Amino acid sequence: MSETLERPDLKVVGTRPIRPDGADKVTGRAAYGADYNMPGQLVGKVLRSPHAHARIVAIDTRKARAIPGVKAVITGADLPEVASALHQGGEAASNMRDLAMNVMARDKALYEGHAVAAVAAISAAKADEALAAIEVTYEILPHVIEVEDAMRPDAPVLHPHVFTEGLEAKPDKASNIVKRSGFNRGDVAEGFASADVVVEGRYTTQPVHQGYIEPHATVASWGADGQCVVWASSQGQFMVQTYCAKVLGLENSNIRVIPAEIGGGFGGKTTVYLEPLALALSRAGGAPVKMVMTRDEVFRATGPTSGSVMYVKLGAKSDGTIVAADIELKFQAGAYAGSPVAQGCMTALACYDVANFTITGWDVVTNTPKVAAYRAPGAPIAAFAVESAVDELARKLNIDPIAIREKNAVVSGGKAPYGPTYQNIGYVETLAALKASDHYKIPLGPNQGRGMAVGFWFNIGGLSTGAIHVQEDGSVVVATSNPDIGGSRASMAMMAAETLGVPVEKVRPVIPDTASIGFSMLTGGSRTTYATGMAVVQAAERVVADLKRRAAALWDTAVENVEWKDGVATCLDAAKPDARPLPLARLAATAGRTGGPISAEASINAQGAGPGFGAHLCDVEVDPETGQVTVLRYTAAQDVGRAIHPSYVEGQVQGGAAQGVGWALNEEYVFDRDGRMENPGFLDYRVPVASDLPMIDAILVEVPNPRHPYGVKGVGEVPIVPPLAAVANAVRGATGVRIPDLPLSPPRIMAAMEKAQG
Amino acid sequence: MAHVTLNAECAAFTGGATEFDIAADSVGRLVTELDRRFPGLGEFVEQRMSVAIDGEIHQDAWISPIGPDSDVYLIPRIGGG
Amino acid sequence: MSKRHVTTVVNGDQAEFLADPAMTLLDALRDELNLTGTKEGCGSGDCGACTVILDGRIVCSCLVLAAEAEGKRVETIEGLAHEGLHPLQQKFLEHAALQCGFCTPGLLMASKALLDANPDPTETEARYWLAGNLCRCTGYDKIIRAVLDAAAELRQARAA
Amino acid sequence: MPQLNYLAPSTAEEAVKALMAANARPLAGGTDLLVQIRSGRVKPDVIVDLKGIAAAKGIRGEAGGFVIGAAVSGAELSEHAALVRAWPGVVEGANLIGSTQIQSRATMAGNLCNGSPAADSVPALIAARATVVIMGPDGRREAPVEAVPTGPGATSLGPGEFVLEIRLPPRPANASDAYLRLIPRTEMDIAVAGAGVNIVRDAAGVVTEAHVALGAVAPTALLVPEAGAALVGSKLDEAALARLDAAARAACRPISDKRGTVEYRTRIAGVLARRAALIAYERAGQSA
Repeated sequence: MSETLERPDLKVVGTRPIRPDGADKVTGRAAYGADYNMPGQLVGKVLRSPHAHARIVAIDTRKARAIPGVKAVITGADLPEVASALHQGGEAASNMRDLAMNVMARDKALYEGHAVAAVAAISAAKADEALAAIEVTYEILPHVIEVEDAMRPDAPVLHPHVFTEGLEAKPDKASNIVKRSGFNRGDVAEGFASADVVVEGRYTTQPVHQGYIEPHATVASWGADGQCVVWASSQGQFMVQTYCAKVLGLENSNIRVIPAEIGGGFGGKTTVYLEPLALALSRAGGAPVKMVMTRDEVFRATGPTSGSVMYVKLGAKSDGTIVAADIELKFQAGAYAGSPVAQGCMTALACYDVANFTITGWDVVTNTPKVAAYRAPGAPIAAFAVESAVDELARKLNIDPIAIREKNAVVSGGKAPYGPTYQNIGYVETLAALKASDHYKIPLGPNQGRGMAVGFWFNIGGLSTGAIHVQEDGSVVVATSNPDIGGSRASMAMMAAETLGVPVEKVRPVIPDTASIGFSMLTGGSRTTYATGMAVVQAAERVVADLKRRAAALWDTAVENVEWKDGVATCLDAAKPDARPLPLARLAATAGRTGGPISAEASINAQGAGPGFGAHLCDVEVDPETGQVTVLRYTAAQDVGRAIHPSYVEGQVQGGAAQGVGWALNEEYVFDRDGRMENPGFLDYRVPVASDLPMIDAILVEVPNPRHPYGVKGVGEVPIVPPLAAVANAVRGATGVRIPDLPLSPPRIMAAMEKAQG
Repeated sequence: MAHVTLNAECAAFTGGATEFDIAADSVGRLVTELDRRFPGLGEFVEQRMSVAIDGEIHQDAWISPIGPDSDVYLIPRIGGG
Repeated sequence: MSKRHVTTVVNGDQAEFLADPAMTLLDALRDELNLTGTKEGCGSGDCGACTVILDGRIVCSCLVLAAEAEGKRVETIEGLAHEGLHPLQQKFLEHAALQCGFCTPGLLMASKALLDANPDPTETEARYWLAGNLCRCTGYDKIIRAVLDAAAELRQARAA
Repeated sequence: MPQLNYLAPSTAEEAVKALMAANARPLAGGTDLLVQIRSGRVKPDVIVDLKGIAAAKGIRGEAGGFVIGAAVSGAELSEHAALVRAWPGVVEGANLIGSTQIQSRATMAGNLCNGSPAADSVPALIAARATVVIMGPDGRREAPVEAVPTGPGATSLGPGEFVLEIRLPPRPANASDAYLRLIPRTEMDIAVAGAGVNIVRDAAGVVTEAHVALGAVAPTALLVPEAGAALVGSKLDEAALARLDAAARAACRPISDKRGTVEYRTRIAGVLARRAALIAYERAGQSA
């Protein structure tokens, strides 16, 4: 477990208080997206394309409009034309025109489930009746789903205006290949020539969904005066505001977005699907509109992450030094451009100090739902291929898998493959922690295997606002504009309390709507505790400076003579022996006499977010007669900088590992011949259940990031990067067969074992 | 003079060159100088790139300072899940 | 089709409502009785977020017709705490056994039924009993620890 | 949910009348029916809840065997000690259907009449040589369990007919059964393949009677006489098990779908049949 290094003075950071919003969540009072209603609201529903690729020739809504009780019917024609421009609303820049067309199709339906019309009615039954009465004339087109099929010159082209970027010669023929990216270092040919051993492999993964248990839900009201209110479950209320404004051509200040509790996101709720439609329906229907997705819609119509085909070639010396790497990543983007292949390229070798490499990434549109972010987007996919290949190297050279990672490990001061030098990283420390773990010493039984893999994520900072409001009695409210998915309210209250020197129970965190606090980028990119925490600490520091100024005024002494410690101002002025200490409550009660209410808000662009590293160990047993995999033990070590609330940091590590295990063993989108998803439900889209997993031992390694007042590094995304390969390498150990294709389902393992036995 | 390395995507604007020494004490001034030398590169960097200064990644970094002999890298913007 | 009058006992109190024959118990609880603590995650009995206790047995309330609840006792998350939190609710908080909290109401009701039926479950027994309650945030580790810890506390309280 | 009416008759005759009158479906646990109504796969106008009919409730011993009401849930089966002792395979087949929540509602009769080839409770019932009592416009009739399902989602029940109870035959000494299935996860999945084995052995441990039924490897669950015959006269030595494995695989006519391939289902059917046979044989040795 973790202990607080070098900061024995910390009283709150590093402890495990009960989260301040916990009571509502365990008593059922917390209000999520579907738990909110507005007076007079209508029920909104979406008509979705049954075809994977079709031109929309005509949509006749007359019958639907005529049904009594149906108040609004809209199609793409009712939404404004949006210019093609990049916007930094989510995190990676996204194209607003594509976003608008993904919210509601215009001339073409590009995946089964693509929204083509929407209705609002006085009841769900009337809304269903309206959907059934809409007549859409489709011209069905050939579709393409598998990424290499989509790259072929004769593949059906989704977008006639897409010409591949990043090629030497500018192509003259439209293609599904949106862009080539990548970078290289040194002389790859020379590197391979000098290698004693070379491994080469083709690896594939399937689209997988974030799998949050709460379906998307919203209630939206378009006021008669054009002022809108949106209640939405999302990873960022300001993101919802901005995207609704862009899609509908409104001003941000006319859209007030109230953040509902969010029932899981993992990157999948960093964009909008329903909110712009609910607003447009509300305007047309003259009443608020509530929309809730079915689970079927969540799978068919909201972004999974990319399916991929990857080629990895590694060359190494006999002592294990990797001297050359040639990596090619082909990722599905779904209906519109923008897969995370660039991040896949940048993270593929991020744990390795390799002199010669070339990494190429292809972003390819396919007739599948537009890809959305999924926890360290792109990194788990690339790591599955690279970490499997490194495992093959280790086996060929008969070197311990941890040792070969140590041999090639990046260290602080070393250069990252994507360019800059690393600072204050804790990578080799995670390897050491894994080697020292009890798990690593447990002997394996028959049909059992142990797999190991490592992972990296950048972690980002970005724009955040934090505000501290001292109440009249000296209790404190800390307001931030980041939705709390995994317990961030607790860490905000803890950082505020630590800085103010008051008990954490005295600090109440709140998450106001977009009209009640300064802007923040959304909760994602493992940034919230880092960047929003930094803003909270700065706001708290301004309050402390203000409190010292006020105490000095009350004692009539210079502010330098005031010491603030443990929530009390004490006077150091020898000339004022009778100056009694002034606790926060006293200063709050006399705030009027010393200048007014005690409040501070800090809005920053937090720079210097430190990258995170993780090393995972997984033991499995494989039934030789059926190919079923049982996960016996799982240990995950991760550099977390400094854990503010260790329980929730462990929770991120355990949750990420569990998602990775599901991704490795059972999760995948299955499409039929017509490009329709065959398993849009939790029965046949198999996320791990409680009995599938052992306890997951999270080892928190703390190498503090000096750029944060309490040494914080992002922790949320690293833990999903190693598990795909950790499980795959364990299955390799248990069966003696390398299976380079996910998921490792029993039929696939059985077929591979049979083929190996000849 | 800060040592600046562009990534492959920027090289399309510079005719392939990726390494420069540029006297600029802030990201804003660096971007302005790059745009002066290679028209269009400035906006491209602003929209698509993050700036790593001595190992630290800055996003939307116009006012971030650059040291006299800083090591500067332009890398694709990083999103998260 | 005319609506059907349904009389039940919810969390110990008499509750009457008019239900369309096709309405599920889940929709009745949320839309007719405004008890929104029970959640819908899938509508097909595969996620457990809608778990309530019907005449002593946990069920997916999305797969029970409201009409079938006539004359039956329904226990939902809103009724779990009596003069302070139930030990399970307290242990879920102490162990940080929830992150987003959307699966928590269903998991708490399933855990209560587990401990009523088996006061001293093993880790494996708890994991198989709770296999019908999906959680995507926690990886289940802290949930199982919280359930076993609450079981121990309840056993001590009974022994005292 | 579409427009629908709900009836809760208190006698079998009333239920038959209700089922005859309109496009109606019987409801016991509802864990399949309500999912199919919500997804639009079936569109009944009337739902006839059987849980009000006394004869459809409860488990009773009769002439050495058991009579299980159609409305008895999997949870109730597992709480009936005498039934569990006599038919552990039948009970574990029913108890593998879905989660604990589903177990509180799902019934064997519902599982049978849903007509899924992968129904978990059906192979063990067939191996047990169970029969069903069917009520209908022409009164009461009894049929072997395997006569009910006729293909994916289809049964041989006529208009107005429904299953009132399931009957398990008397058990001789040294008899027991077992059910195993293959699913990718450890819970919550539909069987990729399933095998139910019922064995009677003599005092010396020689198998005198054996029945084997397979699930998810044909349009309906299959009784495989050759597989049972492969065990008779043996003490489940390797040769007998190899014959069982081969006979099971030979009977398979599976499809490839999102849950499994033809090759995989066929191979696994043999593996599960062998393993289930060993468990049933072991249990038969212990049963008084």
